[in-house]
Amino acid sequence: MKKIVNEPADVVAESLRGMAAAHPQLLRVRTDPAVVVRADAPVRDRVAVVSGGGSGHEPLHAGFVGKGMLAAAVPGPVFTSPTPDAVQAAIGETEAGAGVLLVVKNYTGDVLNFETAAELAEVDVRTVVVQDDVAVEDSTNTAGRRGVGGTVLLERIVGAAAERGHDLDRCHELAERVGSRVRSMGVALTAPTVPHAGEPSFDLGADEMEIGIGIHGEPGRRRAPLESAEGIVRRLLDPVIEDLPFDEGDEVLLFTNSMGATPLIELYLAHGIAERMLAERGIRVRRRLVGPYVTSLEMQGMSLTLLKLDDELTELWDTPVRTPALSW
Amino acid sequence: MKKIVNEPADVVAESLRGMAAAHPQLLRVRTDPAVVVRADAPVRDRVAVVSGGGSGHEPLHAGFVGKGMLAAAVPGPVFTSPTPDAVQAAIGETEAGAGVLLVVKNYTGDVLNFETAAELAEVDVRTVVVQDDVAVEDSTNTAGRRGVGGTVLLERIVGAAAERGHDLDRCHELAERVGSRVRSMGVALTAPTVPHAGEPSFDLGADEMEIGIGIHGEPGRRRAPLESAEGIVRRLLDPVIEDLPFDEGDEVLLFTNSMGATPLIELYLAHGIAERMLAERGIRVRRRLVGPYVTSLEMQGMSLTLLKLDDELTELWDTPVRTPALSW
Amino acid sequence: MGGCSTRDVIAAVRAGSEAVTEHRDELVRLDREIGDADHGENMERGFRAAVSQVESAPSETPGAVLKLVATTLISSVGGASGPLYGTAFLRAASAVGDVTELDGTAVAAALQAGMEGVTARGKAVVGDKTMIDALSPAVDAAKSAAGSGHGPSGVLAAAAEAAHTGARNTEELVARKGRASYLGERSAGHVDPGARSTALLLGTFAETTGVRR
Amino acid sequence: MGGCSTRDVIAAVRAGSEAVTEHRDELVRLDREIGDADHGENMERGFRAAVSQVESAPSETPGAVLKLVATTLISSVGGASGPLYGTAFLRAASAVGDVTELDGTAVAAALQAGMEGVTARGKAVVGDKTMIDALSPAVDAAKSAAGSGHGPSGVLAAAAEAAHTGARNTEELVARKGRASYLGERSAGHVDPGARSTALLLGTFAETTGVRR
Ligand SMILES: Nc1ncnc2c1ncn2[C@@H]1O[C@H](COP(=O)(O)OP(=O)(O)O)[C@@H](O)[C@H]1O
Ligand SMILES: Nc1ncnc2c1ncn2[C@@H]1O[C@H](COP(=O)(O)OP(=O)(O)O)[C@@H](O)[C@H]1O
Ligand SMILES: [Mg+2]
Ligand SMILES: [Mg+2]
Ligand SMILES: [Mg+2]
Ligand SMILES: [Mg+2]
Repeated sequence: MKKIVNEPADVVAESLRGMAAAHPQLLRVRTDPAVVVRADAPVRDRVAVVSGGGSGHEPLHAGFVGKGMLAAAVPGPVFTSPTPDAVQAAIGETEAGAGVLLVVKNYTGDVLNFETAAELAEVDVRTVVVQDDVAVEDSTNTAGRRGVGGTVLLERIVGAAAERGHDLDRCHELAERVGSRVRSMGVALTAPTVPHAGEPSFDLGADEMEIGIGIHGEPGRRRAPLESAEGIVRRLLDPVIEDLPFDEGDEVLLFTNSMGATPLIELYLAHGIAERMLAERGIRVRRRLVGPYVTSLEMQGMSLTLLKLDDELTELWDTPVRTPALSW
Repeated sequence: MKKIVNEPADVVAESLRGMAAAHPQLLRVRTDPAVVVRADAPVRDRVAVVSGGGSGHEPLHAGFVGKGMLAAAVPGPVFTSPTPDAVQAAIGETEAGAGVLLVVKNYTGDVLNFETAAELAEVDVRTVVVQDDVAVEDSTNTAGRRGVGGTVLLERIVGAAAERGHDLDRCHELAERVGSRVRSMGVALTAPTVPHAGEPSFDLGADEMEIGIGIHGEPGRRRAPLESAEGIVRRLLDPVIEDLPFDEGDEVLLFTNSMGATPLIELYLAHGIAERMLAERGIRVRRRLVGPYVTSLEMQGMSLTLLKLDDELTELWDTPVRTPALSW
Repeated sequence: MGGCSTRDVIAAVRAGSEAVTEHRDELVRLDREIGDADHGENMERGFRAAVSQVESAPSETPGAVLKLVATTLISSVGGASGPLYGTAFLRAASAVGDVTELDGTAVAAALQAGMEGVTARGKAVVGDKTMIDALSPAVDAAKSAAGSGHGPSGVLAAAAEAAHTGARNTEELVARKGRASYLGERSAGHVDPGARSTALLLGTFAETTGVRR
Repeated sequence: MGGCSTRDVIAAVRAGSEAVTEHRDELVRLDREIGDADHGENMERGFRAAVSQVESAPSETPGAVLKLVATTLISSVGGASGPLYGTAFLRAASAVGDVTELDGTAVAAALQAGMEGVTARGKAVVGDKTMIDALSPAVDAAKSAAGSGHGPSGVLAAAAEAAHTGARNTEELVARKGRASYLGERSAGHVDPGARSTALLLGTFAETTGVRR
């Protein structure tokens, strides 16, 4: 296992210590349970947008804590959702009279643990469950669609609304709106290695790729021969477009995401292809995000996410944000 | 070869196309020769800070084009320095009456090609050669120390000075000052694969690491058994500290850099260790940068860079910057 | 054939912890095949924490031990299995009340309550390829053993045997709940890690209780 | 034994391009071992561009061809080898002036000027494990062949043979210039890619000129 770590069991705690050291102006870190909180939390009369989930997807979520985005993030062990008391601690650190919006990616573990925390909370808590992964085709005979890349877009936009002072109802409505208009799909070229497991989560041949992967090193929906960038982008983009569907004339945000080890040179290349394919269909890309934002440790691969914009979403997207990973 | 590419020969051009599409507000891209230029270039009466080098180190340099940093970047083929006419084109696009400062990493190819461009230029051009890599121990019997992580810090600080309106003399003096106070060292856990070569640049056993690597998939100074994060950080930090040397009481910027595929969770972990080791020596970390900023395609590994700050450098570091990869 | 005391329950928890530690890699491997490779790690972390809680704060009744295990699992496991096992132990604790010794019927009732807790939280039914596929036959077997007059050790032995068969039979199933469900048809051909850990725990509980008799 | 015409020089450039394309992978492999795995790619790109320039804009003299090759290499190769080979061809072009045919002495003088150009830019000396280790013995051999009255083909054949030996002998050297120097002692045991490409080009030039005679 090729990793820069000490004891596998300490990876998350040690990493959070480094994060706290790196960003003293932006955030503080509580340990036991582990919670990453905005430096200036609680922010009076502002809805606290709180998210979390297993670690290993960095910068998601802790890298999005700060002005204009998350009030707190709750990092669980690698690929394992955090426990309810950690979520409760995050609520306690950030609630400031306007309630809490929990952003939960749709995995059984995340849903159950956040649900328990919400039940136990004594403040006004609302939950949005992100489920943007179109790779999960049959969502009635499964745990439902996973929450993947769309999570970042939702956190940014709802975080902007909270920063602006919108109330919990309005933030929740916006979150549901973003959730209903965002779709994603991902591909892996290599498997990640979970530190405590010590070996790759699945085996891929030298000329194979895994299509429709999640972000936890789960194997994907199917395996296929590795293709050119053109082929790969088309395999991700077509199902995303057709699912909502996104139509000619729609204005969208295009998010081209690296799963970790796919370098920027390849990611921009893929992004350029996606822009061209969308233009060919008359879908108008108005905003874009390109980079490693929702990752799966050192997995090579990428995902594409489309969000159908409206004026309010676009305007909120553009408002200032100041976090370790997103800043403008 | 596991990459998201079409024809290997087209990687750089296609990637730049995607980059142009991704950041229309920040930059524009010229092709043939390839040059990435600030959207608002030329900026009248401002020194144009121009850098470049082989591609494959993204976001270096094109990701640092924008307000408060580079006026232009000149991306060569993968791991191959650009030609003089490309550098000349960048000078032509950005020179605006106050001269041009070329930031060149110390590799024979970069030095020779930028040198030729500078000789042919008809405007006031000054050059700084970055050579911060302490892994090159014997710089008289080699091509001299390589330019690595320190390049980003120099580009930021000198870019800030140029943005502020400092003249070419002052910008050049600042560049030399940063160059004289910055030191770096890197390690690789895996080798990168150059698209046109199709196989890894060197072979590393499952339990080996390569210490003192550059950023081009060159093998390092020596091979050693893989160690814990503690051990790795110490092997990078000690020679960096002892080289300048950095002393008790010094104020520094600590830059913990991923070589590409080392994920943030590991990088922050390593950063935390470096902060602790510096504190133990009484060296005061005043600013930090953590992330994949000077990479080597999909290489796993990291580098540590220390810059000895003074008030002016710190203040310039903090001024606003707005580029694809660095923004505050 | 006596009842199951507080000490017995504590011993069972300790033995359960040792068992999941011993089978940690097996559970990780099962979870790597159709999940995210953490089930062994999760269970080990949870049961270690449970043992240390149970040993540091003396509980007076079997129910109190089960409740402490429940809250510790909930606050230390995470993932899907944390809330599910946690809820199972919580409901089992409620079911046994504050008696100081459990007889066979009480053990069967505790198992049944536990299973209902898992179902309430996770909404899985038999055949969805989850821990329910081990737990449900275990409850049936436990109830019939208790009905024929078996004590705790006999009830747990029957439950464990049924759970083992149930777990083994998950191999052919296509998952419809949890992370394995994303694999669709590809989830068939692998034993469900949660069903396996359920069988493992019940087997260990049966053994410990059997030895203590 | 005639002189070397403009047509001959063009043919040599074309053959050189074919040779580097054919040996592209070998040069990449050599450069992967002690450099950054691009020398074959760089040379192929440069010489293809040179051929297309030379074929599209008719040059009148050998010197004009060499100059066009020089500027094309400079503006299309990049890396260390681009400016170095570019300067070599530029100096060679100056050395031959505007004669329409090169004799053996002119060829030797061109090689010598080329080498001086590489030295002026790259500051390498013999033994530094660079293209100089092929070029320097080649120049010596060329001068002595020209001195004994050989024409272009004989001069180039002598130069090529010496360059091959020189390139082969770089294997044992520790690099002190270029990217390979970072490897220190580890650079020994590998042939320098630039020395190899120099020998390859000279060998090809000698062959083409020999055939045309
Ligand atoms: N909805 C559910 N109902 C019952 N059991 C479930 C459900 N979802 C998952 N499980 C069980 O949880 C196990 C996985 O646990 P674990 O790996 O610890 O958590 P996670 O899936 O979050 O990584 C599965 O093997 C399955 O037995
Ligand atoms: N200073 C120098 N003087 C002469 N030749 C040099 C010098 N530096 C490098 N070279 C030659 O250049 C070759 C490498 O060329 P290439 O791989 O194309 O460029 P780069 O090293 O920039 O990747 C080396 O093998 C060596 O022969
Ligand atoms: Mg998990
Ligand atoms: Mg090169
Ligand atoms: Mg799991
Ligand atoms: Mg090279």
